[in-house]
Amino acid sequence: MVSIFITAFIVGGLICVVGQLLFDVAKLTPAHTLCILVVAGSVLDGLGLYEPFIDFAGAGATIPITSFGNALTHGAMAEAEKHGLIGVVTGMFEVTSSGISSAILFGFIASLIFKSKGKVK
Amino acid sequence: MNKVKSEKAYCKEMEGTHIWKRGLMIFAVVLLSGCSGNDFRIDNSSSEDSTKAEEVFNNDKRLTSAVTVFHENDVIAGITLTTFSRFKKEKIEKELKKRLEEYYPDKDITVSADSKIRMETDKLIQLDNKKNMGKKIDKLKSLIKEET
Amino acid sequence: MVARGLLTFKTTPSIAATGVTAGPLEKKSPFADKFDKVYDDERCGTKTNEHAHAKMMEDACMIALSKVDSVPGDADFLLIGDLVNQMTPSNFAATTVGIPYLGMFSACATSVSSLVMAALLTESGMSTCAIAGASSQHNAVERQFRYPVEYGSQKPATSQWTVTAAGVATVTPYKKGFPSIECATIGCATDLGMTDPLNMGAAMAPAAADTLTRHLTGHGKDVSDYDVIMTGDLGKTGFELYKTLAGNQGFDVSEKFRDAGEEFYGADTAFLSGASGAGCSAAIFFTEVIDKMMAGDYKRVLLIATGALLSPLSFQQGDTIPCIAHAIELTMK
Amino acid sequence: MDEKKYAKLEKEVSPKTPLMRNVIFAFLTGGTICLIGQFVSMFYMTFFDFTERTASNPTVATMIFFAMLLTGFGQYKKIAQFGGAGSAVPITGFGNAVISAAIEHKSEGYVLGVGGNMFKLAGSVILFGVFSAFVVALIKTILVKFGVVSW
Repeated sequence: MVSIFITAFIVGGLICVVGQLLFDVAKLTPAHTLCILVVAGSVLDGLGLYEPFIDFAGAGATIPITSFGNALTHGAMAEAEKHGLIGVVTGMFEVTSSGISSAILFGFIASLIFKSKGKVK
Repeated sequence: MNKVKSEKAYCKEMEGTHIWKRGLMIFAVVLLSGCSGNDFRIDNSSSEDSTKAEEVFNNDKRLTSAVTVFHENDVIAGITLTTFSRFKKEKIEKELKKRLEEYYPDKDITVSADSKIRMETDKLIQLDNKKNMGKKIDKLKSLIKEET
Repeated sequence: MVARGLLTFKTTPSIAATGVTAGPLEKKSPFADKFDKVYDDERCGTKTNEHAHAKMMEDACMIALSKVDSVPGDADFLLIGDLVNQMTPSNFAATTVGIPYLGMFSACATSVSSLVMAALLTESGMSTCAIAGASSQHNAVERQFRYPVEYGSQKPATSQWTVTAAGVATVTPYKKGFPSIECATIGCATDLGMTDPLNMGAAMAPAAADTLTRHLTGHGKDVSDYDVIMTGDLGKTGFELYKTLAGNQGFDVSEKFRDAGEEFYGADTAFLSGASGAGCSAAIFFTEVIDKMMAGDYKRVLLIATGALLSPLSFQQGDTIPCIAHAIELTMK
Repeated sequence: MDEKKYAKLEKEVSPKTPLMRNVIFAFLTGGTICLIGQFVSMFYMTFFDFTERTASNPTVATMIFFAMLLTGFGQYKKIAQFGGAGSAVPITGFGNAVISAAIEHKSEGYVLGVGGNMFKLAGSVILFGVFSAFVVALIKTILVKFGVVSW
């Protein structure tokens, strides 16, 4: 139960290292890097590898953006399992991600209360 | 001047991360000593003999702890796994359930490696009032079903 | 005679006054006490960054006019520009001050291009008092060219910080005791295939080196004729590259070269490669350089403002960054 | 001077990317954010009826709430300059992209500004997340139909 904190730290850190290498070595923009990671999460879930990964690392696997692709794919596949090919399409619309909805909600709240500041430190 | 100043601030920032990290580690260690260790317990308020279950859990090296509750027709076990066995969490859960079902064919058996379930079974064991146990076990079972 | 962008001013128009305003962060600049007005609020008391941008420009114009005891009604031309969408901040500033207005755009080289234009109008006898200058506002420009201000992205050591500043000069026919404009060189747009918008200095350096060479050979001058040769906003990386390129042309780059972008924020490493933006060259040229000329420290200077002619669209479509550099030579007679 | 020669010179003069430093700081920053996430998730498991799997939803929402505070008070970009991908890859970075765009475009009003531009940066992540989920689920469904793999 406790080792999960250590694995969360290490696995989460390592996923970020992959992102940093895509930034610095592959010279990708942040947007490109995040898209690649999301697609990677989605593919890993298709192979059935992402869920065991969450069991192993907890938040280390659910907090990085890769889990976003995993959540969407997981939802779509769950629907597909129930309703076949049609389920893939309907599943796409049924899947909700707390990441998107909370980002929208908090983004709007932030726009109500904050102003941007051009401070360097 | 400015350069020196910013470098100092930078070092401070670095130091900050280390303290933060170390603090978390210490907290983790405290937690570790608090709630794990080789901890295999069984609470039996049914008529069934629970020694077989004890054997199954005690002899499995992939488990670090197991809390099992026998109540009326239900058997619910909250287990914790060694770090790398967590990869095969679902498989281990299924396997243990199957083995228990062999010993207790007429019982409704639930095995979960989820730490929430482990926490709750721990609470169940310490419960003095056994009246609400059935309800609580049903609730746990519904929680586990939510997972998918 | 084919001029090829080389201009000589026989009447040597003068810079009779300057006005420079800057944002709160620019208090960190070692030149901060030379600025005429420094705001405590980055939005200068207005609602939006763009209004603040316009306000800074207006105030700079009013200061530059008041120093020659004039009001906007006395001025003949307003030649200003900035980097934001269709130069709306300058347009709004022009609406408020009400001087006949020509919008100028040479990206960060606008400070010099507008000064050249003002000198030409004065030389032709059509203008007795022209206001020329440029401005930039960090938040407005960052948001236009890069990311939202609060977006967290790791900037490389080559990236520059857009300054919040506006600088204008009042150009009049020759006036004794003031720096006068002797000659100028209009740059050629240069593109050496740089594509990184976070390394603009490297993109602009060849343009600066090209204009420097053309100015010196075209006007028959040498580096030793000047007290200082100052570039606009190359930043640390771009300045190094520019010195290397100029050195390859056989110029002595050891002493007289300075760069406004590199010096703007002093040695503060938080600003990475240094400052950039149309206001950067304008603010330093119209304070540090003009002040030193008035004090007699500098007799002859060459100012080369550099600009990266990119738009958010062009670099997202994968285009290279064409750059421009204009040079102007000021003397103290 | 031609483009190739200049590109070579530019590489020599421009400061090198400190790869080791960036990787280490990304690891520490990203790890710390995930560790905080783990604590938040433990909190939800201990005090509410969430299991490990279901706790991830409220955890993600809470982390984005933290990102909102850090972004609003101008701290997130400092963490990003320090930690690089360590702050961009966790869901807080996604939150930061949405929230910073929302704050920035407030000046154009809530409908055209905030509403229209909120996903200016993060939209691509949603697009590719949804599209790849569709493709992966489709492929898997077809494979299952043909009996190549099972669910």
